[in-house]
Amino acid sequence: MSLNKPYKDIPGTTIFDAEESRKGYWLNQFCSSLMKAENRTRFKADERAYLNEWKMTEAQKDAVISRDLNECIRLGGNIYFLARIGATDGLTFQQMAGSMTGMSEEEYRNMMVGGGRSPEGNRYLGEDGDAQPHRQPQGNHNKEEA
Amino acid sequence: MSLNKPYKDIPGTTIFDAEESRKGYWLNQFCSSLMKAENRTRFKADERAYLNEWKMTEAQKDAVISRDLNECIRLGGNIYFLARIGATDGLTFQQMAGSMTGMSEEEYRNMMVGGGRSPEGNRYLGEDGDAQPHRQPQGNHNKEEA
Amino acid sequence: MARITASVYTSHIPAVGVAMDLGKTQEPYWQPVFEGYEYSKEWLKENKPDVVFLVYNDHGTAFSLEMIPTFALGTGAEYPPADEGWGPRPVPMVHGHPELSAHIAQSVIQDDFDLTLINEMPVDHGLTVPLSVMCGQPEAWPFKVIPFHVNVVQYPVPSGKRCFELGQAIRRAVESFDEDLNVQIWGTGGMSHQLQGARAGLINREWDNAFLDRLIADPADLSNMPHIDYVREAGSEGVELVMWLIARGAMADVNGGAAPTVKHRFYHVPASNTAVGHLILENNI
Amino acid sequence: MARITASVYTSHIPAVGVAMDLGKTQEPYWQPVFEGYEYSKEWLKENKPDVVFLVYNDHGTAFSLEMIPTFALGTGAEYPPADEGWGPRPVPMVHGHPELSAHIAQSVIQDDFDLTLINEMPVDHGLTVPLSVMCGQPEAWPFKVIPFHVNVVQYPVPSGKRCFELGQAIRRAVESFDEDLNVQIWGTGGMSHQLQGARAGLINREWDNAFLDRLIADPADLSNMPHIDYVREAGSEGVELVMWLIARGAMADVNGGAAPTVKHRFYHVPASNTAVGHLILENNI
Ligand SMILES: [Fe+3]
Ligand SMILES: [Fe+3]
Repeated sequence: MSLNKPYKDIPGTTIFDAEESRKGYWLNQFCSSLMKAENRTRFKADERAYLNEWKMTEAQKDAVISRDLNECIRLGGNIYFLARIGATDGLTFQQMAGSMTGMSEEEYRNMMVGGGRSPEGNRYLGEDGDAQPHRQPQGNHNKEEA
Repeated sequence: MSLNKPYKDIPGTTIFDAEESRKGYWLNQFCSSLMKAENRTRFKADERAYLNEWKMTEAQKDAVISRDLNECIRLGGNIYFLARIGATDGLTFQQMAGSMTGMSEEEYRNMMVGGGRSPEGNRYLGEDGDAQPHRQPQGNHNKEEA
Repeated sequence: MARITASVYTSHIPAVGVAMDLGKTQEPYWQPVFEGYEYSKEWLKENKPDVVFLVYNDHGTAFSLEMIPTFALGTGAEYPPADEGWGPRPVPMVHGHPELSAHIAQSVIQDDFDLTLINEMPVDHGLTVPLSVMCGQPEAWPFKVIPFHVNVVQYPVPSGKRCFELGQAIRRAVESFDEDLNVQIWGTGGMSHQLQGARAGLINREWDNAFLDRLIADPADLSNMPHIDYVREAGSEGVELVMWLIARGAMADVNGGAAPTVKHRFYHVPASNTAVGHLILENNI
Repeated sequence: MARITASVYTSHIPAVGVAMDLGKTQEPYWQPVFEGYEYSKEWLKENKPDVVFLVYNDHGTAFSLEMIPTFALGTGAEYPPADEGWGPRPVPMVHGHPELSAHIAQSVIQDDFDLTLINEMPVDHGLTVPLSVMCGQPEAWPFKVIPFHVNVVQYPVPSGKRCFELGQAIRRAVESFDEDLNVQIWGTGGMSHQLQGARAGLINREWDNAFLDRLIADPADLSNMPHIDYVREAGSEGVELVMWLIARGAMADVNGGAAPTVKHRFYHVPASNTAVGHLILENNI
């Protein structure tokens, strides 16, 4: 395809376009099914069995089970659909978003209270902001563990 | 509403616009349900009972039961949806269309084989073509019965 | 690079599909209808496309009144034949071209057409009858199909001009797709017919033929015709003909290229309630 | 004659709805957020509309990937609050205005916007949170609501310019409706936020405030900003702000009338992941 995709040069950001959508179709459709209470119950009772009802790749199923939202996005997931998994787990949007940054819940919350992540250095890949690949994973939380 | 509706002056013709669509919403939704074989079976088993499951007016239900497609259209039905009733009865589109003209099946078929209904006199209300209100019902079939 | 090589125009009368499905094509009533497509079937074999962009209208089948899209582009991998009330037609599964669809969506939406994208839907006679008359009864359709639905059921329907401009945007989209693909665009529906009320059965042979003349020679002018003229002259369901303007808008001459060659032209009355019209235009590159 | 008397702009952050539903509005974290809407609630009581045309985006709730409309106009009589995975919000049923909706559909489609019409759908936080922050917690919403959904989930999303022109078409449509109605148009979503990936939590206070300045003073110029600028500067979900241009395009000054009065302006960081922005503009007739 020769159409312009000017959005590939932003760090830590995936634009959900038709290509991603094709890749993630069944992953996102599975997520949508969790808007029904009875499906949430069935999913929680046996995650793997419920996932096997969907035409998802094994990698997508594994990413869901390990709640690795970054990996889910790499595999075509869109955050609005993926949020249904978090909702099923009783998480807030802030907890979900934070989980993708490597920060602890408290670190992320404090960053937001402090005015949020700065755009400085985070506009283009190759700058030196805190969302750039060479500065991942973020957070003391992770560093302590590592 | 002050929007232009230039299509009110054509004889024997109802344009299915948003106003008609609102009026006929549940009638047409009922018709759509007949695209499922199990619903066709249930409808045929007890028409009135099946119709009572829908938020239709009594006049709409009566028009369906008497297979009066002109009346169905007056009550907001659209021919593409209404065709599901004919399909359920095993009728062709030609039989359904013919049933709205007052002609017998054979009369209507012969008219089509002869080149169809002429537009002459049938473009504007008030002309003298065969589709004008003062020439209804059409067909010897009906005249004999009358 | 993908190229639009030709456009095909044809009525999509359900009874024509039924006649094929029931093996009635040689009956005296039907024989003259199918004779009109003999050339077309040969032509299509010799000019086999990789993909057909098939413009049609769903007849309240995939789309009920719950949700009425003006323009809907199929972006899915496959589309099953619909059960329109008589059971599904015995025709093959329709296979899409998701990559080209996604590319067209990207391009056409950025050109300010407010498409609805559809990943899953059944396809009704509006799409399958054109395939049948052009391909006969193969085990599998010999090319990929991108379904493109236009609302002509609930008014207001898109104007002829909007359709013609959309065709131009589709051409730009197809021709910016990297892969080498032979793409045809088909416009379906029409010609004159009315399925409702006391005026049912209306046929306007003269108007239909003038429409074909103008579609060939001056589609830009034709695209200015208001809906009310279609309805008054060609019957309430004759308005389906606006869809032919989408296919015509995608031809090279509209964008400054050479005029297309008329490979085939056919007109017959009646098939069931309807006048059958059919045209094949080839781009000259 | 119906008139658009004012436009309201506000973020539609789900956590704000949750804070109200759980009675947490006086907690230190939330108090400054809700303080910003105190004036607005009073203003709305004194300037009660008959109908709010509410521009928002569904977040994969009513519309899954099966079918993705670019612009979808609610033409139904009522819309229940959606279950987004936590159970439905405890807020009243939303009642529509089918007659005005049908009129707007007729007019706007004839103006070449390719709407999808929706008769039945649940409405998610994108629509209900703005109602909550502006109306509090009434037994029933004090006016009719026409939901208007814009696709900002799957790219390509409609351009700022397309949105701005759509607002102008909506204004023409509303003002040609015979009944005497006080109509407000609300644009929702934004301001800067990113919910995904390593860049989650991005906030751009300077850019947001420049956006508010330009939206007030020169929306035509603002409407030329490409999506990539929204994403780069205001986060991947900041692109929701294109919806504010629809509301702004419907104001009188865009069509040669007097400039609106800024009745209220509010900005606060953070609410959950997001910068809260809010504006009330009143038409001067
Ligand atoms: Fe048709
Ligand atoms: Fe949102």
